[in-house]
Amino acid sequence: MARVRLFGPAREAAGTAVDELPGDAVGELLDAACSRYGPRFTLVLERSAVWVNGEPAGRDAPVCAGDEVAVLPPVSGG
Amino acid sequence: MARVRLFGPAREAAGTAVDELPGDAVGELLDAACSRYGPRFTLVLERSAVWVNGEPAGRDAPVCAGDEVAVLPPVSGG
Amino acid sequence: MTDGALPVADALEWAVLPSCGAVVTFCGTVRDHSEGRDGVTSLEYECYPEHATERLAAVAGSARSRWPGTGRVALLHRVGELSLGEVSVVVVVSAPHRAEAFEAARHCIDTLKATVPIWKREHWSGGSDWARCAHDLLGTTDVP
Amino acid sequence: MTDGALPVADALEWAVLPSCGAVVTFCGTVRDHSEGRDGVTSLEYECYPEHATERLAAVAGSARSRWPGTGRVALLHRVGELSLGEVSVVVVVSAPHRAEAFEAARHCIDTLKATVPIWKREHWSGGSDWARCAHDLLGTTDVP
Repeated sequence: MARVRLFGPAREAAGTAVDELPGDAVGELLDAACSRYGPRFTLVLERSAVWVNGEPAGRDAPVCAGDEVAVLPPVSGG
Repeated sequence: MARVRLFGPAREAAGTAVDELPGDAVGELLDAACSRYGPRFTLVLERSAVWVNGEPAGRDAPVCAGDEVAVLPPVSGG
Repeated sequence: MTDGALPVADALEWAVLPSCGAVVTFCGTVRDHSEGRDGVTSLEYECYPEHATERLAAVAGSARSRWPGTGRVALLHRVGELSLGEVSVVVVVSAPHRAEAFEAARHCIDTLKATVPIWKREHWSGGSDWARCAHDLLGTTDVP
Repeated sequence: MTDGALPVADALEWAVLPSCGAVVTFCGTVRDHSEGRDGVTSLEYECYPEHATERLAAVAGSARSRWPGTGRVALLHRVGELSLGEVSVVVVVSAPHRAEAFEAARHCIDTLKATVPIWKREHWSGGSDWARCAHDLLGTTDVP
Protein backbone atom coordinates (compact mmCIF):
# COMPACT_ATOMS: atom_id res chain seq x y z
CA MET A 1 0.00 0.00 0.00
CA ALA A 2 1.33 3.45 -0.95
CA ARG A 3 0.32 6.73 0.58
CA VAL A 4 -1.76 8.93 -1.75
CA ARG A 5 -1.96 12.71 -1.46
CA LEU A 6 -4.77 14.61 -3.20
CA PHE A 7 -4.83 18.35 -3.79
CA GLY A 8 -7.26 21.06 -4.84
CA PRO A 9 -10.00 19.80 -7.17
CA ALA A 10 -8.69 16.21 -6.83
CA ARG A 11 -8.97 16.38 -3.05
CA GLU A 12 -12.48 17.78 -3.36
CA ALA A 13 -13.61 15.16 -5.88
CA ALA A 14 -12.11 12.34 -3.78
CA GLY A 15 -13.49 13.69 -0.53
CA THR A 16 -10.16 13.15 1.18
CA ALA A 17 -6.69 14.72 1.19
CA VAL A 18 -4.77 11.56 2.02
CA ASP A 19 -5.38 7.83 1.57
CA GLU A 20 -3.69 4.43 1.30
CA LEU A 21 -4.21 2.55 -1.97
CA PRO A 22 -3.00 -0.78 -3.37
CA GLY A 23 -0.97 -1.22 -6.57
CA ASP A 24 2.58 -2.12 -7.68
CA ALA A 25 2.66 0.56 -10.38
CA VAL A 26 1.30 4.12 -10.61
CA GLY A 27 -1.35 3.01 -13.14
CA GLU A 28 -2.74 0.30 -10.88
CA LEU A 29 -2.89 2.65 -7.96
CA LEU A 30 -4.70 5.32 -10.00
CA ASP A 31 -7.20 2.76 -11.25
CA ALA A 32 -7.88 1.80 -7.63
CA ALA A 33 -8.36 5.52 -6.87
CA CYS A 34 -10.89 5.90 -9.69
CA SER A 35 -12.89 2.90 -8.47
CA ARG A 36 -12.89 4.20 -4.93
CA TYR A 37 -13.68 7.88 -5.66
CA GLY A 38 -15.90 7.66 -8.74
CA PRO A 39 -16.28 9.39 -12.13
CA ARG A 40 -15.88 12.99 -10.93
CA PHE A 41 -12.41 12.13 -9.62
CA THR A 42 -11.61 10.28 -12.87
CA LEU A 43 -12.33 13.46 -14.83
CA VAL A 44 -10.05 15.53 -12.61
CA LEU A 45 -7.34 12.87 -12.81
CA GLU A 46 -7.32 13.05 -16.60
CA ARG A 47 -6.05 16.63 -16.41
CA SER A 48 -3.70 16.09 -13.47
CA ALA A 49 0.00 15.47 -13.11
CA VAL A 50 1.12 12.58 -10.92
CA TRP A 51 4.26 12.61 -8.81
CA VAL A 52 5.93 9.85 -6.87
CA ASN A 53 7.98 11.21 -3.97
CA GLY A 54 8.02 14.66 -5.54
CA GLU A 55 9.03 13.62 -9.07
CA PRO A 56 6.76 13.29 -12.12
CA ALA A 57 5.93 9.65 -12.84
CA GLY A 58 4.10 7.79 -15.63
CA ARG A 59 1.61 4.94 -15.23
CA ASP A 60 4.36 2.32 -15.53
CA ALA A 61 6.47 3.67 -12.69
CA PRO A 62 6.78 1.17 -9.84
CA VAL A 63 5.30 2.01 -6.45
CA CYS A 64 6.59 0.56 -3.20
CA ALA A 65 5.27 0.66 0.33
CA GLY A 66 6.33 3.96 1.83
CA ASP A 67 6.18 5.82 -1.50
CA GLU A 68 4.05 8.93 -1.69
CA VAL A 69 1.93 9.27 -4.83
CA ALA A 70 0.43 12.76 -5.37
CA VAL A 71 -2.37 13.77 -7.72
CA LEU A 72 -1.80 17.39 -8.82
CA PRO A 73 -4.55 19.07 -10.87
CA PRO A 74 -3.70 22.14 -12.97
CA VAL A 75 -2.14 24.71 -10.64
CA SER A 76 -3.27 28.25 -9.92
CA GLY A 77 -0.73 29.85 -7.62
CA GLY A 78 0.28 33.47 -7.93
CA MET B 1 17.17 90.82 -19.99
CA ALA B 2 15.87 87.27 -19.51
CA ARG B 3 16.51 85.05 -16.54
CA VAL B 4 18.86 82.13 -17.28
CA ARG B 5 18.88 78.86 -15.32
CA LEU B 6 21.83 76.50 -15.58
CA PHE B 7 21.85 72.88 -14.42
CA GLY B 8 24.30 70.07 -13.78
CA PRO B 9 27.42 70.27 -15.94
CA ALA B 10 26.21 73.60 -17.44
CA ARG B 11 25.91 75.12 -13.99
CA GLU B 12 29.35 73.86 -13.09
CA ALA B 13 30.95 75.13 -16.29
CA ALA B 14 29.26 78.54 -15.95
CA GLY B 15 30.06 78.83 -12.25
CA THR B 16 26.52 79.95 -11.52
CA ALA B 17 23.03 78.43 -11.35
CA VAL B 18 21.12 81.56 -12.32
CA ASP B 19 21.95 84.70 -14.28
CA GLU B 20 20.45 87.57 -16.31
CA LEU B 21 21.55 87.83 -19.94
CA PRO B 22 20.69 90.13 -22.85
CA GLY B 23 19.19 89.03 -26.17
CA ASP B 24 15.90 89.21 -28.11
CA ALA B 25 16.13 85.59 -29.29
CA VAL B 26 17.39 82.38 -27.72
CA GLY B 27 20.45 82.33 -30.01
CA GLU B 28 21.58 85.83 -29.03
CA LEU B 29 21.17 85.02 -25.37
CA LEU B 30 23.15 81.78 -25.70
CA ASP B 31 25.94 83.63 -27.56
CA ALA B 32 26.06 86.11 -24.69
CA ALA B 33 26.27 83.13 -22.29
CA CYS B 34 29.20 81.62 -24.20
CA SER B 35 31.09 84.93 -24.14
CA ARG B 36 30.50 85.34 -20.46
CA TYR B 37 31.26 81.77 -19.32
CA GLY B 38 33.94 80.68 -21.80
CA PRO B 39 34.79 77.64 -23.94
CA ARG B 40 34.05 74.93 -21.37
CA PHE B 41 30.48 76.14 -21.14
CA THR B 42 30.27 76.34 -24.94
CA LEU B 43 31.16 72.64 -25.15
CA VAL B 44 28.48 71.69 -22.63
CA LEU B 45 25.93 73.88 -24.42
CA GLU B 46 26.49 72.03 -27.70
CA ARG B 47 25.10 68.86 -26.12
CA SER B 48 22.34 70.58 -24.15
CA ALA B 49 18.63 71.15 -24.68
CA VAL B 50 17.31 74.69 -24.22
CA TRP B 51 13.87 75.45 -22.82
CA VAL B 52 12.02 78.74 -22.61
CA ASN B 53 9.49 78.72 -19.75
CA GLY B 54 9.57 74.94 -19.61
CA GLU B 55 9.16 74.27 -23.35
CA PRO B 56 11.89 73.30 -25.83
CA ALA B 57 12.95 76.27 -27.95
CA GLY B 58 15.26 76.75 -30.96
CA ARG B 59 17.79 79.57 -31.50
CA ASP B 60 15.21 81.67 -33.35
CA ALA B 61 12.62 81.64 -30.58
CA PRO B 62 11.96 85.17 -29.22
CA VAL B 63 12.87 85.95 -25.64
CA CYS B 64 11.15 88.69 -23.60
CA ALA B 65 11.91 90.20 -20.24
CA GLY B 66 10.48 87.84 -17.60
CA ASP B 67 11.08 84.72 -19.69
CA GLU B 68 13.10 81.93 -18.15
CA VAL B 69 15.68 80.30 -20.42
CA ALA B 70 17.10 77.02 -19.14
CA VAL B 71 20.20 75.15 -20.31
CA LEU B 72 19.69 71.41 -19.77
CA PRO B 73 22.64 69.08 -20.39
CA PRO B 74 22.02 65.37 -21.01
CA VAL B 75 20.03 64.05 -18.07
CA SER B 76 20.91 61.22 -15.69
CA GLY B 77 17.96 60.73 -13.36
CA GLY B 78 16.85 57.33 -12.16
CA MET C 1 5.31 29.52 1.88
CA THR C 2 3.51 30.97 4.86
CA ASP C 3 -0.01 31.46 6.17
CA GLY C 4 0.79 34.93 7.53
CA ALA C 5 0.92 38.32 5.83
CA LEU C 6 3.85 38.52 3.41
CA PRO C 7 6.68 40.85 4.54
CA VAL C 8 6.96 42.79 1.27
CA ALA C 9 8.95 45.74 2.63
CA ASP C 10 11.43 43.46 4.43
CA ALA C 11 11.98 41.38 1.29
CA LEU C 12 12.61 44.52 -0.73
CA GLU C 13 15.11 45.87 1.81
CA TRP C 14 16.88 42.50 1.96
CA ALA C 15 17.31 42.52 -1.83
CA VAL C 16 19.30 45.77 -1.90
CA LEU C 17 22.99 45.07 -2.50
CA PRO C 18 25.92 47.47 -3.09
CA SER C 19 26.55 45.84 -6.47
CA CYS C 20 22.93 46.18 -7.64
CA GLY C 21 21.29 49.36 -8.90
CA ALA C 22 17.87 47.89 -9.68
CA VAL C 23 15.26 46.09 -7.58
CA VAL C 24 12.06 44.90 -9.27
CA THR C 25 9.17 43.69 -7.13
CA PHE C 26 6.01 41.94 -8.24
CA CYS C 27 3.07 41.65 -5.84
CA GLY C 28 0.02 39.62 -6.72
CA THR C 29 -3.05 40.94 -4.86
CA VAL C 30 -6.58 39.57 -4.44
CA ARG C 31 -8.75 41.10 -7.18
CA ASP C 32 -12.51 41.61 -7.13
CA HIS C 33 -13.03 39.74 -10.40
CA SER C 34 -11.67 36.79 -12.35
CA GLU C 35 -12.56 35.00 -15.57
CA GLY C 36 -16.38 35.23 -15.71
CA ARG C 37 -16.69 35.82 -11.98
CA ASP C 38 -17.65 39.22 -10.56
CA GLY C 39 -17.77 40.20 -6.91
CA VAL C 40 -14.87 38.03 -5.77
CA THR C 41 -14.61 38.53 -2.00
CA SER C 42 -11.83 36.17 -0.97
CA LEU C 43 -9.45 33.48 -2.14
CA GLU C 44 -8.24 30.32 -0.47
CA TYR C 45 -4.86 28.88 -1.39
CA GLU C 46 -3.63 25.40 -0.61
CA CYS C 47 -0.26 23.90 -1.55
CA TYR C 48 1.69 20.66 -1.43
CA PRO C 49 3.69 21.80 1.55
CA GLU C 50 6.45 19.18 1.31
CA HIS C 51 7.34 20.29 -2.23
CA ALA C 52 6.13 23.86 -2.78
CA THR C 53 9.14 25.45 -1.09
CA GLU C 54 11.66 23.39 -3.06
CA ARG C 55 9.82 24.33 -6.25
CA LEU C 56 9.99 28.02 -5.31
CA ALA C 57 13.73 27.58 -4.79
CA ALA C 58 14.00 25.94 -8.22
CA VAL C 59 12.27 28.98 -9.76
CA ALA C 60 14.85 31.25 -8.14
CA GLY C 61 17.63 28.96 -9.38
CA SER C 62 16.22 29.07 -12.90
CA ALA C 63 16.28 32.88 -12.85
CA ARG C 64 19.87 32.90 -11.57
CA SER C 65 21.07 30.54 -14.27
CA ARG C 66 19.41 32.61 -17.02
CA TRP C 67 20.50 35.99 -15.61
CA PRO C 68 23.82 35.25 -13.90
CA GLY C 69 24.20 38.89 -12.87
CA THR C 70 21.16 38.61 -10.60
CA GLY C 71 21.85 39.76 -7.03
CA ARG C 72 19.12 38.53 -4.72
CA VAL C 73 15.90 36.67 -5.49
CA ALA C 74 13.04 36.38 -2.99
CA LEU C 75 9.88 34.36 -3.71
CA LEU C 76 7.11 34.35 -1.12
CA HIS C 77 3.66 32.80 -1.41
CA ARG C 78 0.84 32.85 1.06
CA VAL C 79 -1.61 30.00 1.78
CA GLY C 80 -4.95 29.99 3.61
CA GLU C 81 -7.75 32.50 3.24
CA LEU C 82 -7.03 35.97 1.80
CA SER C 83 -9.39 38.90 1.50
CA LEU C 84 -9.67 41.53 -1.22
CA GLY C 85 -6.47 43.55 -1.68
CA GLU C 86 -4.25 41.21 0.33
CA VAL C 87 -0.93 40.12 -1.15
CA SER C 88 -0.83 36.46 -2.21
CA VAL C 89 2.60 36.36 -3.84
CA VAL C 90 5.77 38.45 -3.83
CA VAL C 91 8.73 38.25 -6.21
CA VAL C 92 11.75 40.48 -5.58
CA VAL C 93 14.82 40.48 -7.82
CA SER C 94 17.86 42.74 -7.58
CA ALA C 95 20.44 43.09 -10.33
CA PRO C 96 23.14 45.53 -11.41
CA HIS C 97 20.92 46.90 -14.23
CA ARG C 98 17.19 47.27 -14.68
CA ALA C 99 16.76 45.21 -17.86
CA GLU C 100 17.84 41.98 -16.19
CA ALA C 101 15.92 42.77 -12.98
CA PHE C 102 12.68 43.24 -14.96
CA GLU C 103 13.24 40.16 -17.11
CA ALA C 104 14.22 37.91 -14.22
CA ALA C 105 11.24 39.06 -12.10
CA ARG C 106 8.85 38.42 -14.97
CA HIS C 107 10.39 34.99 -15.53
CA CYS C 108 10.01 34.17 -11.82
CA ILE C 109 6.31 34.95 -11.59
CA ASP C 110 5.53 33.23 -14.91
CA THR C 111 7.49 30.13 -13.89
CA LEU C 112 6.07 30.12 -10.37
CA LYS C 113 2.53 30.07 -11.77
CA ALA C 114 3.31 27.07 -13.98
CA THR C 115 5.54 24.97 -11.73
CA VAL C 116 4.72 25.39 -8.03
CA PRO C 117 2.03 23.05 -6.63
CA ILE C 118 -0.50 25.63 -5.38
CA TRP C 119 -4.27 25.72 -5.89
CA LYS C 120 -6.61 28.66 -5.57
CA ARG C 121 -10.29 28.52 -4.68
CA GLU C 122 -12.35 31.64 -5.43
CA HIS C 123 -15.28 32.86 -3.35
CA TRP C 124 -17.46 35.24 -5.34
CA SER C 125 -21.03 36.56 -5.38
CA GLY C 126 -22.17 33.50 -7.34
CA GLY C 127 -20.61 30.84 -5.11
CA SER C 128 -17.18 29.31 -4.74
CA ASP C 129 -15.07 27.10 -6.96
CA TRP C 130 -11.50 26.42 -8.08
CA ALA C 131 -9.86 29.05 -10.27
CA ARG C 132 -10.56 28.68 -13.98
CA CYS C 133 -7.19 30.07 -15.06
CA ALA C 134 -5.22 26.99 -14.02
CA HIS C 135 -2.09 25.68 -15.76
CA ASP C 136 -0.96 22.11 -16.29
CA LEU C 137 1.83 21.59 -13.79
CA LEU C 138 5.21 21.82 -15.53
CA GLY C 139 8.76 21.12 -14.44
CA THR C 140 10.92 24.19 -13.76
CA THR C 141 13.08 23.50 -16.80
CA ASP C 142 10.04 22.99 -19.09
CA VAL C 143 9.09 26.66 -18.96
CA PRO C 144 10.26 28.53 -22.06
CA MET D 1 10.51 64.99 -6.07
CA THR D 2 11.77 65.10 -2.50
CA ASP D 3 15.03 65.36 -0.58
CA GLY D 4 13.87 62.85 2.03
CA ALA D 5 13.88 59.04 2.02
CA LEU D 6 11.36 57.67 -0.49
CA PRO D 7 8.31 55.98 1.09
CA VAL D 8 8.48 52.78 -0.96
CA ALA D 9 6.19 50.67 1.23
CA ASP D 10 3.54 53.41 1.42
CA ALA D 11 3.57 53.85 -2.37
CA LEU D 12 3.17 50.13 -2.85
CA GLU D 13 0.26 49.96 -0.42
CA TRP D 14 -1.38 52.98 -2.04
CA ALA D 15 -1.24 51.27 -5.45
CA VAL D 16 -3.30 48.25 -4.39
CA LEU D 17 -6.84 48.47 -5.81
CA PRO D 18 -9.71 45.95 -5.72
CA SER D 19 -9.74 45.89 -9.53
CA CYS D 20 -5.99 45.22 -9.83
CA GLY D 21 -4.30 41.87 -9.26
CA ALA D 22 -0.74 42.96 -10.06
CA VAL D 23 1.57 45.59 -8.61
CA VAL D 24 5.04 46.03 -10.13
CA THR D 25 7.59 48.17 -8.31
CA PHE D 26 10.96 49.35 -9.57
CA CYS D 27 13.49 50.81 -7.13
CA GLY D 28 16.73 52.34 -8.32
CA THR D 29 19.41 52.09 -5.62
CA VAL D 30 22.87 53.63 -5.31
CA ARG D 31 25.35 51.13 -6.70
CA ASP D 32 29.05 50.83 -5.84
CA HIS D 33 30.16 51.08 -9.46
CA SER D 34 29.24 52.80 -12.70
CA GLU D 35 30.67 53.00 -16.19
CA GLY D 36 34.45 52.86 -15.62
CA ARG D 37 34.16 54.01 -12.01
CA ASP D 38 34.74 51.64 -9.10
CA GLY D 39 34.25 52.37 -5.43
CA VAL D 40 31.31 54.74 -5.84
CA THR D 41 30.44 55.95 -2.34
CA SER D 42 27.63 58.42 -2.92
CA LEU D 43 25.56 60.22 -5.53
CA GLU D 44 24.24 63.74 -5.66
CA TYR D 45 21.10 64.49 -7.63
CA GLU D 46 19.88 67.92 -8.68
CA CYS D 47 16.78 68.72 -10.70
CA TYR D 48 14.97 71.61 -12.36
CA PRO D 49 12.46 71.82 -9.53
CA GLU D 50 9.88 73.98 -11.34
CA HIS D 51 9.51 71.38 -14.11
CA ALA D 52 10.67 67.98 -12.83
CA THR D 53 7.37 67.18 -11.09
CA GLU D 54 5.28 68.05 -14.15
CA ARG D 55 7.56 65.88 -16.26
CA LEU D 56 7.10 62.98 -13.80
CA ALA D 57 3.34 63.48 -14.12
CA ALA D 58 3.68 63.40 -17.92
CA VAL D 59 5.50 60.06 -17.67
CA ALA D 60 2.61 58.65 -15.63
CA GLY D 61 0.15 60.06 -18.19
CA SER D 62 2.08 58.45 -21.02
CA ALA D 63 1.88 55.04 -19.30
CA ARG D 64 -1.86 55.47 -18.71
CA SER D 65 -2.53 56.33 -22.34
CA ARG D 66 -0.55 53.31 -23.58
CA TRP D 67 -1.97 50.88 -21.00
CA PRO D 68 -5.49 52.18 -20.35
CA GLY D 69 -6.17 49.36 -17.88
CA THR D 70 -3.51 50.74 -15.52
CA GLY D 71 -4.79 51.29 -11.98
CA ARG D 72 -2.39 53.51 -10.06
CA VAL D 73 0.96 54.94 -11.06
CA ALA D 74 3.40 56.41 -8.52
CA LEU D 75 6.70 58.03 -9.56
CA LEU D 76 9.03 59.28 -6.84
CA HIS D 77 12.54 60.67 -7.24
CA ARG D 78 14.94 61.83 -4.60
CA VAL D 79 17.36 64.78 -4.86
CA GLY D 80 20.35 65.74 -2.72
CA GLU D 81 23.09 63.42 -1.48
CA LEU D 82 22.46 59.65 -1.32
CA SER D 83 24.75 56.97 0.08
CA LEU D 84 25.34 53.43 -1.09
CA GLY D 85 22.17 51.29 -1.12
CA GLU D 86 19.76 54.21 -0.73
CA VAL D 87 16.76 54.40 -3.05
CA SER D 88 16.95 57.20 -5.62
CA VAL D 89 13.82 56.44 -7.65
CA VAL D 90 10.62 54.46 -7.20
CA VAL D 91 8.09 53.47 -9.86
CA VAL D 92 4.92 51.64 -8.78
CA VAL D 93 2.24 50.54 -11.25
CA SER D 94 -0.87 48.50 -10.51
CA ALA D 95 -3.00 46.86 -13.19
CA PRO D 96 -5.58 44.10 -13.48
CA HIS D 97 -3.00 41.72 -15.01
CA ARG D 98 0.74 41.31 -14.64
CA ALA D 99 1.74 41.77 -18.30
CA GLU D 100 0.52 45.35 -18.42
CA ALA D 101 1.88 46.14 -14.95
CA PHE D 102 5.38 44.97 -15.97
CA GLU D 103 5.28 46.76 -19.33
CA ALA D 104 3.94 50.02 -17.92
CA ALA D 105 6.50 50.04 -15.08
CA ARG D 106 9.34 49.42 -17.52
CA HIS D 107 8.03 52.18 -19.77
CA CYS D 108 7.86 54.58 -16.81
CA ILE D 109 11.45 54.13 -15.67
CA ASP D 110 12.80 54.22 -19.25
CA THR D 111 10.81 57.38 -20.03
CA LEU D 112 11.68 59.00 -16.71
CA LYS D 113 15.38 58.56 -17.41
CA ALA D 114 15.07 60.24 -20.82
CA THR D 115 12.61 63.04 -20.11
CA VAL D 116 12.82 64.32 -16.53
CA PRO D 117 15.35 67.13 -15.92
CA ILE D 118 17.54 65.48 -13.27
CA TRP D 119 21.34 65.31 -13.10
CA LYS D 120 23.50 62.90 -11.14
CA ARG D 121 26.99 63.54 -9.84
CA GLU D 122 29.02 60.52 -8.78
CA HIS D 123 31.54 60.46 -5.94
CA TRP D 124 33.91 57.53 -6.28
CA SER D 125 37.36 56.44 -5.17
CA GLY D 126 38.94 58.38 -8.08
CA GLY D 127 37.14 61.69 -7.55
CA SER D 128 33.76 63.11 -8.43
CA ASP D 129 32.11 64.01 -11.72
CA TRP D 130 28.79 63.99 -13.56
CA ALA D 131 27.42 60.59 -14.58
CA ARG D 132 28.70 59.31 -17.93
CA CYS D 133 25.50 57.46 -18.78
CA ALA D 134 23.51 60.62 -19.56
CA HIS D 135 20.72 60.90 -22.15
CA ASP D 136 19.85 63.81 -24.39
CA LEU D 137 16.71 65.30 -22.86
CA LEU D 138 13.64 64.20 -24.82
CA GLY D 139 9.98 65.17 -24.73
CA THR D 140 7.66 62.64 -23.10
CA THR D 141 6.02 61.82 -26.43
CA ASP D 142 9.39 61.39 -28.19
CA VAL D 143 10.16 58.19 -26.30
CA PRO D 144 9.46 55.08 -28.41
